[in-house]
Amino acid sequence: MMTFKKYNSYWIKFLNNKRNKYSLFLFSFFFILSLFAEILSNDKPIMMSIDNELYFPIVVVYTDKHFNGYFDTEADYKDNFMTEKMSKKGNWVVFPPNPHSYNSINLNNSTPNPAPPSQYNYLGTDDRGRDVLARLIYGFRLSVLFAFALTAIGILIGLFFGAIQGYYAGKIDLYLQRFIEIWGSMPELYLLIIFSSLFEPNIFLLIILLSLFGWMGLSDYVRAEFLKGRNMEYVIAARTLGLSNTSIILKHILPNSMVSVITFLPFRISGAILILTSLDFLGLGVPPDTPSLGELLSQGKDNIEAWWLSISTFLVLTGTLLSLIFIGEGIRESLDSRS
Amino acid sequence: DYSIAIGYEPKYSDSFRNFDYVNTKSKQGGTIKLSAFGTFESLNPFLLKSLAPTGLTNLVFETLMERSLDEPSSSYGHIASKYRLSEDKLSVIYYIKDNAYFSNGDEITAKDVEFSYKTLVSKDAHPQYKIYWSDIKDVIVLDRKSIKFIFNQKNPELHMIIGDIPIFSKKWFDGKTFSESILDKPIASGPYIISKYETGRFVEYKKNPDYWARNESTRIGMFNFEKIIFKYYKDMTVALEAFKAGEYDYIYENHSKRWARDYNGPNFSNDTIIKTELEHMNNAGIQGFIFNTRKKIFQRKEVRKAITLAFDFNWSNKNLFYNQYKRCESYFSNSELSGNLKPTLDEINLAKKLYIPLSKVIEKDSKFIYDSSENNRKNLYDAKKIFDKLGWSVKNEILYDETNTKVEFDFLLAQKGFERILAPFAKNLKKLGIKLNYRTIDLSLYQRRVDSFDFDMMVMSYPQSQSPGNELISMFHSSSSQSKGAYNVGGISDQYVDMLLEEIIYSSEREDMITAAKLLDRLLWNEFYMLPNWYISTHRIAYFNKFKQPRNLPKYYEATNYVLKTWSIK
Amino acid sequence: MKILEIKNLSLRSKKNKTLLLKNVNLTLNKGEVLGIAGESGSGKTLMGLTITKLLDPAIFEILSGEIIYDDNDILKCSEDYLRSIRTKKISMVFQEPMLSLNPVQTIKTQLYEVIKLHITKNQNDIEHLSKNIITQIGLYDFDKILSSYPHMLSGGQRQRIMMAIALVCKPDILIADEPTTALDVTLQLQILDLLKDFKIKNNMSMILVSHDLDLIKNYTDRIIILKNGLIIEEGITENIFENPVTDYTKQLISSTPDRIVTAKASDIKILETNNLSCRFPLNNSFFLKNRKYFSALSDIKIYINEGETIGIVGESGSGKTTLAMAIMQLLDYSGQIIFNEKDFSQLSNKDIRKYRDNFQIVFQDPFSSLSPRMNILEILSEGLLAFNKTIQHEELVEICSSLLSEVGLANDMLFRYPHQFSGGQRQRIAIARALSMKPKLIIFDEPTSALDVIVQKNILELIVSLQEKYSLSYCFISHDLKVIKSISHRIYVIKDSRIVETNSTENILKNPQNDYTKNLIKSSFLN
Amino acid sequence: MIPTLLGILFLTFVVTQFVPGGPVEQLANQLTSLNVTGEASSGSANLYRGSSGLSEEHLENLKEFYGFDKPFLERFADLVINYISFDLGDSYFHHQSVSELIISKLPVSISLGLWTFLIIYSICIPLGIKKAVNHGSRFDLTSSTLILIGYSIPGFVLGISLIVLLGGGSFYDVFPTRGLISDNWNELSIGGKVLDYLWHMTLPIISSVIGSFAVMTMLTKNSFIEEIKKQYVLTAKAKGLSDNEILYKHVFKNALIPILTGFPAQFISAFFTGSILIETIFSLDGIGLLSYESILHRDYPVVLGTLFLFTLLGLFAKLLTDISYLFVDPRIKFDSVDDGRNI
Ligand SMILES: Nc1ncnc2c1ncn2[C@@H]1O[C@H](COP(=O)(O)OP(=O)(O)OP(=O)(O)O)[C@@H](O)[C@H]1O
Ligand SMILES: Nc1ncnc2c1ncn2[C@@H]1O[C@H](COP(=O)(O)OP(=O)(O)OP(=O)(O)O)[C@@H](O)[C@H]1O
Ligand SMILES: [Mg+2]
Ligand SMILES: [Mg+2]
Repeated sequence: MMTFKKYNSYWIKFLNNKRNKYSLFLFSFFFILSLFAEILSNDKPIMMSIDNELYFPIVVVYTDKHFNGYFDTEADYKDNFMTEKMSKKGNWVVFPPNPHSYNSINLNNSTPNPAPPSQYNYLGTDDRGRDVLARLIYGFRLSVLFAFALTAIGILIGLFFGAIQGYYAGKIDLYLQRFIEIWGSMPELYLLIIFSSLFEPNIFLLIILLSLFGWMGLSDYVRAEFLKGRNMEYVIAARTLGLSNTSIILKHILPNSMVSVITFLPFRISGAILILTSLDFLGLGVPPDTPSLGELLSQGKDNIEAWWLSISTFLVLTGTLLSLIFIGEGIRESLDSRS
Repeated sequence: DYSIAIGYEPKYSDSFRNFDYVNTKSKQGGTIKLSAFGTFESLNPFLLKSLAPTGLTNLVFETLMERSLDEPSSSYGHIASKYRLSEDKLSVIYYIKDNAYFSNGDEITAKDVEFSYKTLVSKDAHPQYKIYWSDIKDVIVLDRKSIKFIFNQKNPELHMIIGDIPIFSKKWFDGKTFSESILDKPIASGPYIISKYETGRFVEYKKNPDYWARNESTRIGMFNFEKIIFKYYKDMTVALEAFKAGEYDYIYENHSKRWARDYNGPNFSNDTIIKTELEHMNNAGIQGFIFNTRKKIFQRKEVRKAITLAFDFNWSNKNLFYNQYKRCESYFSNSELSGNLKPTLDEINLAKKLYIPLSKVIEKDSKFIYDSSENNRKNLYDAKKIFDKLGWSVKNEILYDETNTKVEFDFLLAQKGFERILAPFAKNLKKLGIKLNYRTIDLSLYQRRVDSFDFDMMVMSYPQSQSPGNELISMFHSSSSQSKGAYNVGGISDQYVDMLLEEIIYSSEREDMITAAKLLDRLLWNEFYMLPNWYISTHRIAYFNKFKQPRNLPKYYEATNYVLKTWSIK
Repeated sequence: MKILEIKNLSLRSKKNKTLLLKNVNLTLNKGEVLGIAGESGSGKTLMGLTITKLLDPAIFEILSGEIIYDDNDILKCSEDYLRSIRTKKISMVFQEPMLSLNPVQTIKTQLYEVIKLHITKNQNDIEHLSKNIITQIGLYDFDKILSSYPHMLSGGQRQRIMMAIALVCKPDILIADEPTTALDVTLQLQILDLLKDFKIKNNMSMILVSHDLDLIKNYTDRIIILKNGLIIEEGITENIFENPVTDYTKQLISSTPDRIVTAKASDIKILETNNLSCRFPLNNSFFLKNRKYFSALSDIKIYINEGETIGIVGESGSGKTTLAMAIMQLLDYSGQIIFNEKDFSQLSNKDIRKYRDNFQIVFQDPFSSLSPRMNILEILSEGLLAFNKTIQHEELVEICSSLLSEVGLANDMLFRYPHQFSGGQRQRIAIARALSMKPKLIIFDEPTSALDVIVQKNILELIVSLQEKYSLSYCFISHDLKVIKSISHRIYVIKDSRIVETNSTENILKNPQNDYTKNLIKSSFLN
Repeated sequence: MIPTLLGILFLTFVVTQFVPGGPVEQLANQLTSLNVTGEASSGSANLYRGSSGLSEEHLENLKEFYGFDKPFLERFADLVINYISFDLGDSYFHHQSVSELIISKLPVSISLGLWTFLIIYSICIPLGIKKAVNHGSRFDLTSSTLILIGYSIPGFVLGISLIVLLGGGSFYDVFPTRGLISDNWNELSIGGKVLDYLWHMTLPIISSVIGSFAVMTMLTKNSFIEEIKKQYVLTAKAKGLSDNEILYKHVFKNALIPILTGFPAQFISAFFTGSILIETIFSLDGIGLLSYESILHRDYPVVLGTLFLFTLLGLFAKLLTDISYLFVDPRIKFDSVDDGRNI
């Protein structure tokens, strides 16, 4: 009850600020939207009628043979074979608003790829003919989820180590610090290469591996704030109340040491979005099909003149980052009892 | 003899005045600036652990013989006045011209040749030389001006290869060991000397005023620029921008997208920069996706064919390559060695002679190359029919073979640029129910997996020369199909191929060699060892409009080399 | 001649719109000392802050009013102008000296800064001036004080530093908010004499906010009495003391602490210290070897019996707080501290934690001992939860609100945060927190310094009744001998880090042995 | 410190042993040129490749060449002994010792690092403070947006756009596209040299700095916001100090700790690791690129050497930060909570 009331008041305080409200709204709007990517952007029609029969390709798999084709695999609805069928008299088809999926290649493009925005590909195509808008939508979803997971883990570990080091100090700090130095100097790339040669890379493995190193910068900040915070008189007062070290850390020092954590939060998220790419070329990244914002950026890098790649990704990234920063500021402010 | 030509009469007589592809009246002097990629850190191009500046080997170091650019495989005496191949073809003696001098004024002697050779095969030098010349057993200085090379075994090309040994002076190192001489300017016999340089930034070559070979027939009309400067860049895009900004004069492009999209701007439209393609007749060999026939799934030719059908080159060429490429239709693309569709009479005769079953000497199965209509649907249908015949079938979007194992394979990739090419291929394969996994991996990892044949499919390129020789063994011979480090990564092992290889290598007449090559091409092709890729028969170059180019193009050449050798200032 | 005039000042908090000052009118004449007394939480501090326009406009809004100084309305003045008069013309001594000093700068920096800003940039002059003022306020160890950081000073020392900073520019007006709460009586006299001096020599006017009615009576010319943000009485000091009009004032004037302690202590020792010594490193060096030390406690031997209250009195800076902290096991010390027959000096921090519910402390500086991001409910319930995880939330709320009302605070304050209280209110929260644990021993370090007499009396009564009920033991550190007298059984006198005298309360008061004690008692009961 | 360094060496060494594919493969690849580097083969004029590619014997020779024939511990012992005598070994692929290599790349790294470092700190801190004071204002909002745009502009896009725009290729010819100094550097006067140097540094520094503002500025801003509400600020105000004096003299030191903490990482990244892209784009040869490339090429001695250097400097920087904590905040102690009753 008490906690609920408390959080409720934080929430109200948070929403009181217009900027917070809009940022949160925009971000969640796009994020939730992206959760429905399959309906928004897909190369399969939502519904169609061929020769007086209704089909729902988006949920049901119809083989090519089903439409009198040759193949036992799913029909390609963007193939000339199917387009002809669909455009026959009496037949109709409803495509999603953006009729491309993240890995569908536009085979009938008249301009070589990467192709600039056109009526077929609203934001153009990437260097292998995939629709940029579709990749943005799917990529945003994946990247954000990935980044959230990675950030959350990183921050938790960072907080944990930083808090222990800063609060207990002395020998614990000394040894942990040494450990971190050694750990941090490990050639991360090599480790990743080793793992990628042992396991088939996938996103969970990536999260685990990256988390092994992702917390290190942060723990220094937390440590510093704890070193400072643990000498405050209210901490001493808490000790006289017989509070255990853990509750002192959690209840007294932590809330007053969140400056750096909250500052870094949005940046860590965006960093995590980008990190996916930097591993691609080592063969550790996710499969090349996987839509991620990072992949789009690196496409942008390889195709500098294809401005629609860089610019659209950049806009999405900036938007995400800005709203995250504002949300972060909002959280900080609403948690700050003094304002 | 004065000239070498392998299997045919040399084009130029012993007393020729100049090569046809030079302009004897070209203007001397002027400067040409070029770009180079990456960095350099030493002035010794022969070391393993060093990066030497671009152009160094060609501009500063001379060889015994000079290759002719408009013949398939000919050399003419340059430092050497003549050579004599022994009767048993197991040794060769080179005689050195009297007027050949190093840049420091010393005369070039047989000792220098010996020294150059021995240094290059020593531990200090890059191991590539040792490998390259592994058929040379020994070298003996006969007298001041003649030197004898002794071979391990008969090798029809080797005496010509020896003609390519770069010659330099012992004084270059000035008492140091070879590997210590990193930043000493080389003392060699070439037309240029290094005049200025700054590691990693630029290198400037200046014409040697006392160049000994100025009036040799192998040099008339060549090396006309007074100064040649290479500037270093680390990023291609930036280098191109710099070119457009006029920071240097000439650029060679090897990327279709850049060529099509990035070569524009004010300087192009007003003809300050000329963008052109130079025709050439270099043997393009074959590039393709090679099947690892050691793997169960690729052991059958039909399967290889079906998968080959799934690749839609025409789409790729149009949508990815701006129609700049031609499809490889042969293992010797763009050359006279390439087999025609139908076998020739000579080929049939050769087959008979070698007891190659005539059922193999048939039309090259390459219809799929020309027709990929309806988004390749026809070809895919053909592929499906092949699978049907094999009893392979699709369940839940996945193709299973007759033993009910999933059909999927991995593509080993070290170059990110190929991902875009594989994406539509994967999509097509998916229609057949085959899953193609591809992912770029780190180069070392890649090499390790290639070495242990741990891959299903990969990109492979077999470049070929105008007169292929020994190297073919390593590429296609059954003996190399299991040896690590050889080029036969697909595991080709076919007794008829082996026979034809021997035929090619040891034929003494070029005509015979060509016939054997054509037949080899036919056999290899019809086995679908590779999914053929593409090649380009021109050099894409752009340059500032201030250079003059000789009237006649050579036939077989590399663009930059050609430009430096024969072009001049307007 | 008027020097400052406040007209119709009304102030409210932006958030919950409660009126904190209501239509305040006030004039201050040149050379006059105006006393402000009143209930704790009545708005005295806020009024002081408004005068120099230091209130955070994000939290408070001024509804109406003018503050006229030098013919200008301060509330409408530019920041530039305000900057030029702050401290130079109108200077302030804040109520909470610990928080008011910059924790990471030495006293020297902070003192020199004002001098540089307002008086002179000449280094010699600066040194001279500061030496003067520092000795005038009774700090003689000049170099040590100047090179100290605020946390290295005792409460009284900090308070005097604040005073020094406020006085060094010889301002026209001094607003002193409880300036002597942490000072013993002799020092108090010294400081007040100093202020008188300033008043006479520089014709300085002064607003003196205090709960100490003796002080108000003896040192002010006029007083106003504030209650709930409203001036309820105003007039010449003598008049008011002789003829108070409102009930509240009457009550205020008449309430003098009587001796209220009645229970007899048992003779079971609950706490005993032997050879207790304590020292502080003077420079915070990274390398342990180079540290220099200052000895704050030497050879202390005290004991407390069950159900007994001991009073500790002594000079400011003599080590009282240090002693309290050592007993609380919050400092490194040497010697023995035996609590309830357990030798604490032998126990690890972890073991001691198990006994923490048995002994509690009320810190001298309540504000900084309250976590800024916890509301009062959390603060009060924390200790309870530490030893009893099973308490239900409703029960906690109940316990905490009854605690609050016992110390005279409304229980709608449960969800407020520490910075939203007045000094006296925070002090009472700290007391409530200590009481919440029902410990066997409580150490009070100046627990009543910010409380008005009425509240103070209530609190003392509360404490005593608890003692009677549960036979608690108290250690009471205070400068206020009246308070000590009213509740303690025995008294220890500390001077210069040693116990100089100890005896039962009556004996000491009647028959002091030590010179310092004699002096103290003499000046304490002037009237 | 020494055990740490040993630990780092050992760990890295072990890791490098386990990485599949080492320098031998790199060289083998170079020798056989198996991987296709361009899009399409354009054919080459001359071709002859000895008899059979790279034989197993050759491979063994290569292994010996790199010393991989010796047992693991022996190699590690050699390494440690060399390091003790300040010999960082020789690169596998460059014809220089590791220390020579590092030294030769220093000018670029120092140039880039120093400027980046200075500019970042000298802009971020005042900006962050200003934003803290005007929190929520339009200034705060726009500057946040701007620095975040800067942060999210990919470095390569910015660098290359700058080159395209100002490098002279397509639009304006204002700045050079590569290098630290002009080719005619030696002929310039002192003033000319300085100008030439600055002229060359402008674009690289802009590109490397733009993205780094955001984090530092936000950190400064947030720590200031945290401090600005404390009571000592009120005292300072009551003293009659101006806002700037309050912020820079009083609040600054209190808010400094998080800013200081970022120092070692910022330092290392500005000087060494952070500039790989910039170095590539502007054709500069710095340590960042060196260490990155050596990792990719499996040039283990260089990997170890650069890592060692980074770590050593990092350790020093960290130690300095720790010491400076004590100067910044006198209340900080490094004593353990559990010994004694202190803290
Ligand atoms: N930030 C705040 N928000 C809301 N109310 C506040 C805030 N600060 C102070 N108050 C309230 O304003 C009233 C007046 O506070 P003020 O500090 O002026 O009291 P005071 O007269 O100085 O009392 P004391 O003698 O206890 O110091 C108190 O009731 C307090 O609770
Ligand atoms: N952390 C510290 N470092 C150095 N000296 C300190 C430290 N804390 C306190 N001191 C010194 O120890 C002495 C005793 O301080 P303590 O706080 O115990 O005094 P006190 O008796 O409580 O005085 P007051 O009545 O003024 O509060 C003082 O002179 C003070 O300067
Ligand atoms: Mg007050
Ligand atoms: Mg005290």
